[in-house]
Amino acid sequence: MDGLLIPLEHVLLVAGILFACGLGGLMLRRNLLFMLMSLEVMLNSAALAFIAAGARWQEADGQVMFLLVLTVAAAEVAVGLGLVLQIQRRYRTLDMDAVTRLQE
Amino acid sequence: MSLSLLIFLPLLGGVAAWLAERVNPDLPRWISLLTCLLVLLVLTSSGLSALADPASSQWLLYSQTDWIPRFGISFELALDGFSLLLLVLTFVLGLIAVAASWSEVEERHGFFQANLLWTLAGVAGVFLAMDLILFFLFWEVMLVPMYLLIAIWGHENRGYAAMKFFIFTQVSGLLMLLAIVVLAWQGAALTGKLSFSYGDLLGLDLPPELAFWLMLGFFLAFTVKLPGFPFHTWLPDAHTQAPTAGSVLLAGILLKTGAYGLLRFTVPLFPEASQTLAPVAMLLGVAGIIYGALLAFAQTDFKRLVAYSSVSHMGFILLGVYAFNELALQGAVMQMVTHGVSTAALFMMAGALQHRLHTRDMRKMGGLWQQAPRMGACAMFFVLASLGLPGLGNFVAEFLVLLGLFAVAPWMTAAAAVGMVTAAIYALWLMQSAFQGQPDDDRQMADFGVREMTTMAVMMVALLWMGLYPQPILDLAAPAVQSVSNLLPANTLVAGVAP
Amino acid sequence: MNLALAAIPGLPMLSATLLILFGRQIPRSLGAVLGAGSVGLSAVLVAGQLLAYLDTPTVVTATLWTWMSVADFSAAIAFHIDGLTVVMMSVITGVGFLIHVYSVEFMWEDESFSRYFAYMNLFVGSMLLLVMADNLLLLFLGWEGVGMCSYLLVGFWYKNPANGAAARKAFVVTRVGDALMALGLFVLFTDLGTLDIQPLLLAANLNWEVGGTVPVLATALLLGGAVGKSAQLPLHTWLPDAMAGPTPVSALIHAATMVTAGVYLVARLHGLFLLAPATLTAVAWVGLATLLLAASAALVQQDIKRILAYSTISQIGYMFLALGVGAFSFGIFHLMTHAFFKALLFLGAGAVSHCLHHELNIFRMGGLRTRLPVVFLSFLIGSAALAALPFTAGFYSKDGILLSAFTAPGIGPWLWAGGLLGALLTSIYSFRLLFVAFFGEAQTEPDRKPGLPMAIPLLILCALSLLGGLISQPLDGVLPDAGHPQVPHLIEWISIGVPLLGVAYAYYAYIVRRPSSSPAEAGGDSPVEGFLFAGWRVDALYNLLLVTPYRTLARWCQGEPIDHFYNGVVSLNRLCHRGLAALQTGELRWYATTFVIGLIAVVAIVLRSAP
Amino acid sequence: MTVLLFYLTAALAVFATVVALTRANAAHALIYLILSLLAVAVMFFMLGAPFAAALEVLIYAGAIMVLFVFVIMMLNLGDAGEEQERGWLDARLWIVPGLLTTVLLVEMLLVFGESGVTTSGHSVSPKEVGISLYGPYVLAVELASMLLMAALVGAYHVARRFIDRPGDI
Repeated sequence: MDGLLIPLEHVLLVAGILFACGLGGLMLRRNLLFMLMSLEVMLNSAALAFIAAGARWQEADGQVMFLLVLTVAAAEVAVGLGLVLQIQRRYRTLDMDAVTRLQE
Repeated sequence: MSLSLLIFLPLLGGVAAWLAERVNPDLPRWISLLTCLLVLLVLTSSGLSALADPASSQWLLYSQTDWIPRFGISFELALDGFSLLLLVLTFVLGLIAVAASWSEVEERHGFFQANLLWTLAGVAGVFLAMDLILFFLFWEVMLVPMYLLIAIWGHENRGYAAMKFFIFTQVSGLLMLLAIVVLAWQGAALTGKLSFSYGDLLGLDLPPELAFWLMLGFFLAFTVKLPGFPFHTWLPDAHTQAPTAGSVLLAGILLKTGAYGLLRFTVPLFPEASQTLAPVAMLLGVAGIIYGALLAFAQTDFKRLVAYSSVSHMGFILLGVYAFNELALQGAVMQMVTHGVSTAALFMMAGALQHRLHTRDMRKMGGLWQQAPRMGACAMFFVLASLGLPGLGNFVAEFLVLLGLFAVAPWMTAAAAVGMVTAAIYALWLMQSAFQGQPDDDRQMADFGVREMTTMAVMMVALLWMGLYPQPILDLAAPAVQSVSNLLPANTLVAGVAP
Repeated sequence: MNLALAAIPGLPMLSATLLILFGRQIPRSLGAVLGAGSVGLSAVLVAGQLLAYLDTPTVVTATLWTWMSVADFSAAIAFHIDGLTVVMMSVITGVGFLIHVYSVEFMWEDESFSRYFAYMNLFVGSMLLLVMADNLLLLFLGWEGVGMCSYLLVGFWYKNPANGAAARKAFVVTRVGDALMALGLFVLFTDLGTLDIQPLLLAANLNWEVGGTVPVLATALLLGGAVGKSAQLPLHTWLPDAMAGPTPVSALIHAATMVTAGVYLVARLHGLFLLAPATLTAVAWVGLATLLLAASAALVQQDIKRILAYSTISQIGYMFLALGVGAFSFGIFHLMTHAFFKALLFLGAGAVSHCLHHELNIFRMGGLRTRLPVVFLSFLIGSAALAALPFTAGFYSKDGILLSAFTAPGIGPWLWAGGLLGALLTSIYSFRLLFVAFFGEAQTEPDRKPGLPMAIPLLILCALSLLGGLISQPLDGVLPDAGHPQVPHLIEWISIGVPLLGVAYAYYAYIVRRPSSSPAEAGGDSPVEGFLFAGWRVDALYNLLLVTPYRTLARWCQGEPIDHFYNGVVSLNRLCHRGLAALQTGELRWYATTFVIGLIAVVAIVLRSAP
Repeated sequence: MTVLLFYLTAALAVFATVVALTRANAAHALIYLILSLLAVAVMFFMLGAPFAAALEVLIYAGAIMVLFVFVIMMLNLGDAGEEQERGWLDARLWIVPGLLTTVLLVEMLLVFGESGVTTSGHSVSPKEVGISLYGPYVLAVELASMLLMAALVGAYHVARRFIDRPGDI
């Protein structure tokens, strides 16, 4: 079936709003779990932008890029969740403000 | 050819000494001893033959090889009487430094001797390089091994001292690099040819404002190295913490590179600008003389006292260079050589004392003459030299400086003459607190042995010779000195013209 | 000829070098032979010069080598021997030899016997260089050389820190004068273009106006040097303390030779001083003030050597007085006679302390007249000469000085009266010493008598002190001849009589009314005596004005105040570094926030640049 | 009509995301997130990318979110964690992130501008995607596979001790 004729800016706007939401969540939340979710949202918004671009020029590249984003997201979540477990075990909290060992 | 040999021999010798430690820990010092001797041999033989048959009117020996032609940088070396003098001083003191470190260094002999020789190579390069970029390169080459000497084999507070030494020299050196690049750039704008060669940059018709700032860049680099008041504060720390051989090299030669730079580069490249600065420079010189003497008197650390006395003596060089007449300039050259010898000897003395007593604190000494009369006699000799006793080299230097200066700046001379008194105060105080007074009967201390007495005797003879018959040295330096003093005919009006 | 001349200072110096190098290996007797013998040989050579000069008074010059020659300046190691030099050389080697011989016994038991002779020889050599020098730079070499030897010998017994302090004081105070003298040399060279003495005098005569600024400045600076070396006001304070050295050293350096170098300098350069009348007058006044101050201080001292030290200062004051009024030859004459009788007195004092368990306080001696007859004879003759009793050596020279002072235009009578007062004080203190130490009851028993090496020099010096006045110095043509001053007979009689008056007073005060108990150790029961005992408290004044401030300043600066500035730079850097490091909190959310801020900024820039 | 549906889906996606990121309970948040992802998948489909939409549902909403669910289960945060989370969602903390994101959004709006172009309206079939993937993008595929491999090993390594001794919690 054919796709819709939607102004590109509108799709990009949606992607932008989603990205902003993810970013806001990243800054707002202290829980590592939610930070990871925020990252997922941001990656997803980027994927949306790619798809929109692919749809605009009717090229496969957009979806290829979506696939790559998907891979990155999967990899990131796998490692990130591993870290979540490890941090919870070690510090008994997921509060990232309490875990400031990065400083050293 | 022989000129680059003077630089590469110690460089290679250093590598050899480093590697030789694996074979035998005693080998490195023999290698550096031989290297120094070999260089001295090359130096004297080529120097003597060149004196008989100079390469050009200005240089005894000259060599030039392209290096980075695109930027007008070449491997340009030249030797005249002045640099020959300083090179001989360098390698004689190099020998003495090797002797001083003979039994003092306890670990990493090879790397120590390597650094020693690399420092010498850097210094030799500084005294020979006639391309400003090459000069700067050697300026840095001598800095790094000296930093390592202090930082690795120094005393209790070595890290701080080495870092201070490095930062002071490096910051001022960068100013000089900036000045060099701008100068060459300006030279290219004026002559249409980019060149860093000393000969090409001499006598450029620079805008006075720019010339002044460029001159300041050079001046600061050399005055920090000299060191002139108030840029001297790295010196007491570096001297105090350095191992004996390091102190000897630092006081004997490295400080002289500053004086050499002033005489060879700052003044000839920017004569008028230097003249503008002369009153300030002289004031710094006088301040250094008196301030150094005062602080020397205030110290309780043997090496620190000697270090401050160096600050005081270097004030005379500043005065001599900026008086712009032949007498004072000759005095400054003499001061470079004699101070090199006398202070090196005092640092050896300090090193020997520290090696034996494990302290440099003069409050814990006293009455050492009783246990070590030979040491006491040597100390007395060099202390007297340091306070400028006539008949020893330092007097000739200080007298000529002041004599030349008097015609130009009588009041400065009067102020500097105060230094004669203050020098006596600290020098005799050193003698009193270390060697005189009530001896501590429980203390066992070995007197100087044959090796130490030999080096001391060499330096004593040198000082006596320079004090009683300095004419050969004066003659050797005369062409270079005259070419500087002739730059400013208006200011060279000294006596001799009785109306 | 050159070699013979060079050997005069060269022999003692060679011997000094040998003694320094091998002094510990060779036996004492050899050291003594080397030490005294080299000076003796020098004395023989000097005698040859003296005889030659007396025979035909010609100036002998010899250039050994060019010392330094730069631009217009050149100085040579060269000698110039004329009448004045010959006189000085004779005094130095003659008296010097006697003192060396004396020292052999005096120092025999000292552990540093050879070091002592090395220093003494070095001193004699330097002193000879000083007087033989043909140019002022070589003179300056000798000048500083004797200063160094004085330092070494005053602090000879280095284990006592007080001796070291005295030695340093001697060197530093004279060094003040030396610095002034060096400046004087600079003025001379800058103005006249040479430092060779004869051409210098010639050029000065040609180019200088009498009383001009430059002559006055130059001579005033030279006077500064002379004042320092000759222990005149205001740089006299080092000499009393310099008595810390062995007594023969005091005899040689601080009585006979080195301290008179200032007198020699002024006499040698009298041509310059005559062109600067203001300086010459200042010389006279300095001499007068010094002689009165020192003589009054000598009145109350108890240490035999301190009495003699103040007496030396006072006597050199007389010489300066003579120079100041233009009676140069009388100045040099007094220099010579003073060398005889003061060396005699010092050697006598040395003999006393040598035989008396190192006792130096005259109030703990007493009755030595019968116990040490040779020493008594020495002191008798020496004191008589010092007090200028008629027909002693001191009489001729001092009488000449006083009468010359009287004839000086304008201020003459004042100078004469002051000198006379000084003469009165001189006779009182010298006979006070004699009467207290050698008459009355014995306080301390001597444990030995001086041997031949000590007695013979004493006796020779006795003879010289008695008859030295008859020597006529070959100074014609070198110094302007003052002739015998013409004064009213009354003045002459008064000048002769006053010292006798002083002796009589001393007899009354210290023999007839012999004080029952010795005065307090700190000297003086009354404030006036205390003031005089402390040498008019000049030392305290200098301590307050110079020494303490310098020490305080040094203490303040000890930690290197300049470094505070560099440390400030370092602190500033560190502060900035801390500020930057504080950004690295390690909080992920903070990083995210800064990341967003950066993103916003970048997008904003993109927006601005590409609208 | 379908266009309206698209905007409705977009609104749903934004709404679900906002709600998801402001929940205190992680499990609830996750449900909303899945909703958001499904909405995005619908948008993909409407934009003519059925393959991407399918993958979005399968991998994103399916596999990745299930991973989240497992972890939340393993952590077993409970009510105390939820209370704590609520405390962290204080209104004052919203100000700075809100402000910043708003600014960013406005900037993005300015960047996008009003170009007037629309999407093509044609779909791109999975076949084209596959040809592209194994044609010009083969290197990227290899890289992606390596990334996944690394992530696998990394995740295993990081979480291993936790997995070894789950009784630690």
